[in-house]
Amino acid sequence: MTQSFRLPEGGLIDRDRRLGFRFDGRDYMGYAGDTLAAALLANGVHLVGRSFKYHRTRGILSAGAEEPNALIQLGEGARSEPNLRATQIELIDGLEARSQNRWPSLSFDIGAFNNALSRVLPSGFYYKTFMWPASFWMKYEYVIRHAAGLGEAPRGRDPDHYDKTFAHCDVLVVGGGPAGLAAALAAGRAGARVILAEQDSDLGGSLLGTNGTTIDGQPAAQWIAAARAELAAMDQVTVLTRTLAYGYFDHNFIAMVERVTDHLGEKPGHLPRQRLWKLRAKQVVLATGAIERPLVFADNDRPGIMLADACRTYVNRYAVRSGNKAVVFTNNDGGYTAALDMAAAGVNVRAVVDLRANPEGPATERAEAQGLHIMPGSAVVGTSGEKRVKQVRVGRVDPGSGRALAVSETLDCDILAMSGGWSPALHLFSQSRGKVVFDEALGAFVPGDPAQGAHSAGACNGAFGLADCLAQGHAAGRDAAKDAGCKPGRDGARAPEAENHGFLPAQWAWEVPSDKPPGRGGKAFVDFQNDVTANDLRLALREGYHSIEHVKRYTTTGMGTDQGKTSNVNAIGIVAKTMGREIPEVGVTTFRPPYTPVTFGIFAGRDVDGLLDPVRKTPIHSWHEQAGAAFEDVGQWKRPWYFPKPGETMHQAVNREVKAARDSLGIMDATTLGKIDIQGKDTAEFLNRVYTNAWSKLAVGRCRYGLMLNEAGMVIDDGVTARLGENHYLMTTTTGNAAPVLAQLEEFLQTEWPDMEVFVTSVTEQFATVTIAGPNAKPLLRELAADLDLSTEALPHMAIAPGRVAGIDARIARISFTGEMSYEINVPASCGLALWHALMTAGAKYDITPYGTEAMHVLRAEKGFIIVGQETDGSVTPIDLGMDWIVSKKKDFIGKRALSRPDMLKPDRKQLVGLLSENPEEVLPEGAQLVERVLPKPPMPMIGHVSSSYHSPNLGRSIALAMIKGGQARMGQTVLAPLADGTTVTCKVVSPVFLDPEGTRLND
Amino acid sequence: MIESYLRQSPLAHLALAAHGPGSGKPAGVHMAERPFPGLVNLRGPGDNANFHGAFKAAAGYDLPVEAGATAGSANTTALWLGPGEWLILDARGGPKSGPRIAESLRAALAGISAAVTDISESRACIRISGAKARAVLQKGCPLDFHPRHFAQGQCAQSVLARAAILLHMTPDETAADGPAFDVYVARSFAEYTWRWLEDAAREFGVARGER
Amino acid sequence: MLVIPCPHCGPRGEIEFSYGGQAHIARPKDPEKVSDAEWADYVFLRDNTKGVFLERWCHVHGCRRWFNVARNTVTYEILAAYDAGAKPPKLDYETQV
Amino acid sequence: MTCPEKEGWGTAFEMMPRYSIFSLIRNALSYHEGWPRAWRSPEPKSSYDAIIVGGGGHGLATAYYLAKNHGMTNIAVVERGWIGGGNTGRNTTIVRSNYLWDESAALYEHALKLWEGLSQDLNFNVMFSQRGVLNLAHNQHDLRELSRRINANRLNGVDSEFLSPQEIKALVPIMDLRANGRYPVLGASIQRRGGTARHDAVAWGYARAADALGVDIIQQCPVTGFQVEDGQVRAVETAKGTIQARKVGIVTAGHSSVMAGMAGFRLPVQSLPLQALVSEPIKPVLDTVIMSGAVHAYVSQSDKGELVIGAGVDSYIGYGQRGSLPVTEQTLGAICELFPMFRRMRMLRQWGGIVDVCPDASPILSKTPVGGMYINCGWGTGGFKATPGSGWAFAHTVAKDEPHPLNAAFSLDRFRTGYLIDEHGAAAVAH
Ligand SMILES: Cc1cc2nc3c(=O)[nH]c(=O)nc-3n(C[C@H](O)[C@H](O)[C@H](O)COP(=O)(O)OP(=O)(O)OC[C@H]3O[C@@H](n4cnc5c(N)ncnc54)[C@H](O)[C@@H]3O)c2cc1C
Ligand SMILES: NC(=O)c1ccc[n+]([C@@H]2O[C@H](COP(=O)([O-])OP(=O)(O)OC[C@H]3O[C@@H](n4cnc5c(N)ncnc54)[C@H](O)[C@@H]3O)[C@@H](O)[C@H]2O)c1
Ligand SMILES: Cc1cc2nc3c(=O)[nH]c(=O)nc-3n(C[C@H](O)[C@H](O)[C@H](O)COP(=O)(O)O)c2cc1C
Ligand SMILES: [Zn+2]
Repeated sequence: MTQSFRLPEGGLIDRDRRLGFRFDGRDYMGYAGDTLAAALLANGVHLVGRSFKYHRTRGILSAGAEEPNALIQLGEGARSEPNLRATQIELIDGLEARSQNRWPSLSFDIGAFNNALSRVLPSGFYYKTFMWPASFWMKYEYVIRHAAGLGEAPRGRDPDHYDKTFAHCDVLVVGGGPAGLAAALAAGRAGARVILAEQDSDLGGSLLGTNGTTIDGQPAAQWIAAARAELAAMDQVTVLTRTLAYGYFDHNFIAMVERVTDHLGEKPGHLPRQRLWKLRAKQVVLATGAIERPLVFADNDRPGIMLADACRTYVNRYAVRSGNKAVVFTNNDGGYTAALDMAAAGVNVRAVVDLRANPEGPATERAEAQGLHIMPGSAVVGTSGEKRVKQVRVGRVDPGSGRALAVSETLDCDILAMSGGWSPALHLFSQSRGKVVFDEALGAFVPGDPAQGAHSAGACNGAFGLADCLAQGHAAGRDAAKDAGCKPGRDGARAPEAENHGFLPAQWAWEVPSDKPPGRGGKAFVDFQNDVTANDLRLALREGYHSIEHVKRYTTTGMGTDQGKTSNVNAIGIVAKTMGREIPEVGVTTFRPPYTPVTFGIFAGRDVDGLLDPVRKTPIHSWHEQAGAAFEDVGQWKRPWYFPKPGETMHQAVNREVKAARDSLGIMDATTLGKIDIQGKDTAEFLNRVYTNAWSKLAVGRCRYGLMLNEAGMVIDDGVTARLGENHYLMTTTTGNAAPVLAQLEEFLQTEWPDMEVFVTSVTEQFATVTIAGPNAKPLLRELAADLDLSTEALPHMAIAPGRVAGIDARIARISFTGEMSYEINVPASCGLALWHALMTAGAKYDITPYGTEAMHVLRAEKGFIIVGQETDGSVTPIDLGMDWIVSKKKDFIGKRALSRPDMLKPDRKQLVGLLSENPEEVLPEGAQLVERVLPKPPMPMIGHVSSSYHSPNLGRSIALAMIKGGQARMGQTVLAPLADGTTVTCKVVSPVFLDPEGTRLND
Repeated sequence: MIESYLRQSPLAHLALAAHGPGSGKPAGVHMAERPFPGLVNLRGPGDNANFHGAFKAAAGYDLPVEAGATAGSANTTALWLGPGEWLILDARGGPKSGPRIAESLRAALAGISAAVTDISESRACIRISGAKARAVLQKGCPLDFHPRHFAQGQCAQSVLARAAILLHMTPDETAADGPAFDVYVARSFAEYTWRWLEDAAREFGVARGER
Repeated sequence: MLVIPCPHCGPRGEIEFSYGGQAHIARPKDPEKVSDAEWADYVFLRDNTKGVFLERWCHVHGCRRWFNVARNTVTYEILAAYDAGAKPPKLDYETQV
Repeated sequence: MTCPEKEGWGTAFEMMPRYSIFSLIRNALSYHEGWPRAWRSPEPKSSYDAIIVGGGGHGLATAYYLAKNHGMTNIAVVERGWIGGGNTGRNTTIVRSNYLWDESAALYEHALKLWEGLSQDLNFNVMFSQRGVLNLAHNQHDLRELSRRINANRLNGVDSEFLSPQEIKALVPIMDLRANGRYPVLGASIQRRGGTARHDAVAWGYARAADALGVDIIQQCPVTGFQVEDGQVRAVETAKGTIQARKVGIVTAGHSSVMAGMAGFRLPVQSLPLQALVSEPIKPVLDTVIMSGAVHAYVSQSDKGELVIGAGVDSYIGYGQRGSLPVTEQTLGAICELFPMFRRMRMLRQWGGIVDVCPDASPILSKTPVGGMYINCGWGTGGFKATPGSGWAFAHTVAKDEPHPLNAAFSLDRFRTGYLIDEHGAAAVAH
């Protein structure tokens, strides 16, 4: 199709680069520099979408970020993306675009039936119905859900990647229009580190949409080019185009998103698609411009009804006529500029309908001089045309009643350009907690005092004349640099000069006078995307939803993907008028990030897939991998869970590992256990305070088990601590708690007991730790540590000694978490793999068997040893665990006081016991709940739960540990475990120590 | 018995052979593991002259006391980690260097309430250098790497993506084609950190091996 | 992300720190002497001030020191940072919230 | 359109006509000009039998059940801003009752039963959608905890099932169960009766129903102090003057400590920022609620089509009603990992609430040291689902001056005695 609405010359497009694209299955052409919206308009396409609720036909309203209507589904499959604004999609060759929220097609949409029903579907109708019969709601909901939503989610894993970065600067300038450019120049010349962020593909802002503007005597385009060049030459200045500052957070922290490759036809693989900038700015200059407002009148939503300034931008920037015959409808002087530029581009401007009884202002005068047909004191009271506006009806406004009188004229047209005034884009300012104030003359909210280091300049600050914008931008840039600590430069002294034209005078009417009573005739839309009409707002007020926040939520005004950029102020105005209040009394709804929607992917950045979260590996990890270990996640660590041999099930592997450790020799990588080096003369006393038991008498070379509580008396960690020297200890913690325990020790030392001479240092990663367990542990060690005296006299149970194992400097501790004779060998981490190899080689004769965490769990459960986090859950005291023996009565320790609170002494607290199921083959599920009696139906009072449960190959039956109310008094009794599958397991309460209660296996 | 070739540096298993950035263009970033540095954690009374005196007597230089400052001799460098905490670093390292430094410091500080802990084995050291080194670190680390804020010889502890790091901008390398940073990270995070940095550097072109 | 002024390292990003709740809560000297209610207060009860609040932070990914901060819990502005154990600076606690 | 002032907005008391499809059609004929106010906006009387401070869901429900179940109709709800503007209006609307501890399960299950008939009871469609809630397990520890909770739920009469990865895949085809090995999905619990509800409608529905029973709902009226004599509450001081009250129920969520401070007692509660966000609306892709405590990500799709996503709390006290960026990064990182196709979705809006968190992550519904004063707080990150049950039990507490058995365990006293209901410790997530 030809670009029949493309002007033969002009615009900022690159006519040498023709680009083909497809919309709803049809092929079109455009130029580089076009947005999709511009290219569609160039091809005469106005109907591009359907509204959210009534599925009304919708066209292109704006030329920028504020677009509520022209929402497009871009791309296919996994790269498909819904709800993109056609006004911001940069055209690339081969672009695939679809309209959305219609079925089967855009021009014939079944959903449009809603429009016929719209009388019974006012705001909030769903709160009032679908309640009968009660059981039908889920069916109604199904229909509602499928009617709602706009575009479609992409299908499949996103093939693109994203990036993020921190950044710092002295001055961030948001917006690359005249105000922002002037600010960046001034700040840059003052020597500040400047970042200029502009969401558009190019600098210039609204200047790009003008014609004949001059700055400092040069055409605007030249001035922009010079500014761009000067900024590029300053190495302290970074200009980021295609970069949206989307959120302004605390302490001048600004989040921005840069579109790196979206606009490229070929996407280089090494570049991310988009990048999140997490920027800390000392000062921020907001130069974000302003957004034109539509006018609210009957049937103001048809394709072809556009913002006046957008029509102007399409002409000047994209060399596109939006139509052939235009009517302009305005309430301010600014609307005439659009009329003039359109006329100059060959559009037949049928009339300028002006709400003002006495149109005046410089642009108005020029239009008069040009002989445009002006209809003062008039209003558009209705339109017609299904897929494109065809006619507008104009009525005269009766100054007395404020009502429009009967239609005075009906005008044919294919474009209705409207201007209802301007709203400064103060979204970021408000996000920064700055208060906004209402400016009566401008009929708009403007920034009040900033709450952070922010300066507003230009149109977003209520300055609409170009000279004012430049002056404010210049001053803001200079002041921001100064506030950021930079010395003012000499050559930055002067602001660029230009002429000043605003859009005033204007006459505010939040809803255009109509010739019909409210609610009759066509729908007067306020929020185009969500189909909210002026009448919906009145309905909400009538029903008692008086707060503007209630109005918003009841009608959904401003809640669409555009967040009400074009509609919010009109809505507030209508609410104020209806309630007879002043606009400031009504107030604004809260501005929230993002300014325009931002991709989820940027928040993940490159922290996806393998880089999602660190995978911590021990120095022996590669061996485990080669051995085919199955791994278990413990915190960020990967720990071998079990080592299946070919063809083995998990159950078989674990049984084999468990048996090996009891019968001959098992070997385990225990490197992940937390290790804390503690030095200083007060260490023993310190341990007294952090552990429940006493530490003063521990001899050098000996180890002791300890329990740690929180101040609520609950068990939080356990482990063995060794005394290495007079004032030197090595504490071990559970794998998961290594970091929190270290942090807590450090906290107590710094804040509670600063006078203690104790130093704690993490050495978890300094050592590789290998445990060998079983009757052949000692023979193996004897072989590899010939110099070491392993006799029980020299190295008894719970002792530690330095030595060399396989030629490696080591610390050898004889401690046991399995109940077997076992040694924990600590060597420098870099030697861990070598040690492992040496042990495996020398241990072959004992059929040395690597075992994983699962076998370790079985081994310790056979002995009734607890695992913190499995038997405990933050509500368990040492007494509950039957570990009174480790709780000192004499000294104070963290958590001690809590143990004497009334509820800690109750006999029905849950206590640790062993459980044997009646059927020895039956392994209770972990997490099974226990009852005394099974009732026919719930609720059934529960007395506890199974915390650990395994098949014990050594006992040849199942065993379990459980926490049961008053458990210690229930020894020998029967309890029942009703399972989810309806069966019940009968079990006997027994001691939690199933194997070798005397501990003879620990001895030679 | 244990031969030093059996020692595994934290990144040894990745078999990081030197290679260029590919596609013929110059690498924006160079990355290399620096294996076996000697690292000793020193804690002591930062406000005690005896302590400082004893250190100086042993090391031949004063402990730095400003945030992020470093000081050193030909043999070792002291990095300020916090009030009363330093890292004594022998970048050339070697398997015994950590224990050796620790031993001599312990001897020198006998009788002073201080703690000396060899942590050489517990950290990996990744050197990242080149014109884009700053940009790569900036992706994951909230510090400001502008030369005005992070100068040669300076050190800082911070985070890089989801790992805790100690950064040292090495003073010895001349910034012919960009600055050089040593990134110290817990051994078990080494592979993650390496892969993360390599991925971050991809858009600039990465060469493995030092310049 | 807040900027927390570490008294030792200078201003750093929030993600380098961990939060420690209200400052100036001392552990009872002799826990056995306090009542259950007083113990519960010590363990569980903290001010939850709307306005200027004295709180603890630890520079975990920096110098690892605990210190105190006076922060407005509504605006999140930080008015002061000072060493653990030191007395809070004189501040206008009535600042508007 | 007539001028509302002349109509005397907020003064007249009129009969509440029932909402139904018929009333909708009837009103359509008169251009919807005949709808009455959903609730009045009266000036406060000089005295009430009871004043409920806080017009969130819990406060409004309390007032409704006080009137409905206990015949107390000379009561008022006093709200600082607009009703439902606190956490009620800013939560991710997940409703479930599959809590671990007996006390919690009983209270939340009572709430769930009330949810099941709430639209009809209130004659206001709260769009309670029983689409099922999944809690994911990512490691062996999670699985063990899940199993413990499922078993406890079933014995407490709370529906709860285990889903294998295959069953999850069938229910939520767009989820990546491998999640690249870091957070593999090893199983899930599902409560099929759980789901979501339309948050605003809950506040409005209770307000309308309470108003119809004579309750005065007074908005834009911050409470600034209490008059307490001889340990007994006498009056409430507000921006609209002092109002006498025989009883006062405080239901102010994030501001509970501030209220308690005015009344002269303290609470073991911290007010933390909790954030949520929504995507742009899309056609249905997710038919259940997905929760992962391990990665702090919660997602469902609203009836309007947007993905509603909840995050974790910021660690520090904050009354700012906004969350910080690092938390958003963490949450959306997790969501993108579980749902790789969502990487291309876009965030439309993010916001925050102020959640009142107890040390044991369980609420307080209790008498206070002040006679005639009662407190309902500590719901933290998960109280929306409890709204009907909370109001129901709290109304009992206020009316009878003693807790109902359902909330007896949730006393202020538990911190002294040690009888905590530790949903934190039990690793149960609380959304
Ligand atoms: C982001 C987020 C997500 C959540 N997600 C879930 C979820 O998925 N599921 C779930 O069950 N829960 C969730 N919650 C928690 C849930 O929202 C709350 O627990 C619940 O809504 C609390 O209701 P409420 O009525 O007690 O409090 P609110 O709704 O906060 O009401 C308290 C009211 O007290 C008023 N008030 C305060 N001070 C005064 C004063 N001085 N005078 C008068 N009035 C005053 C406030 O203005 C407010 O309206 C979430 C919370 C947040 C913030
Ligand atoms: N008819 C009138 O009277 C009228 C009305 C409005 C504007 N104007 C003219 O418009 C100009 C205003 O200049 P200005 O510089 O203040 O505004 P501008 O509109 O020229 O520039 C603002 C720039 O900020 C960018 N921006 C906005 N939000 C952003 C964000 N969050 N992140 C990144 N970029 C963002 C926009 O894309 C735009 O380029 C003047 O020339 C003025 O005369 C005139
Ligand atoms: C479940 C839920 C869904 C929401 N959906 C939308 C939405 O579709 N569009 C929108 O703009 N805001 C949506 N919001 C957010 C509200 O606009 C608003 O941000 C939130 O209620 C907090 O209020 P505040 O931002 O005014 O402080 C939603 C909020 C909730 C709780
Ligand atoms: Zn610090």
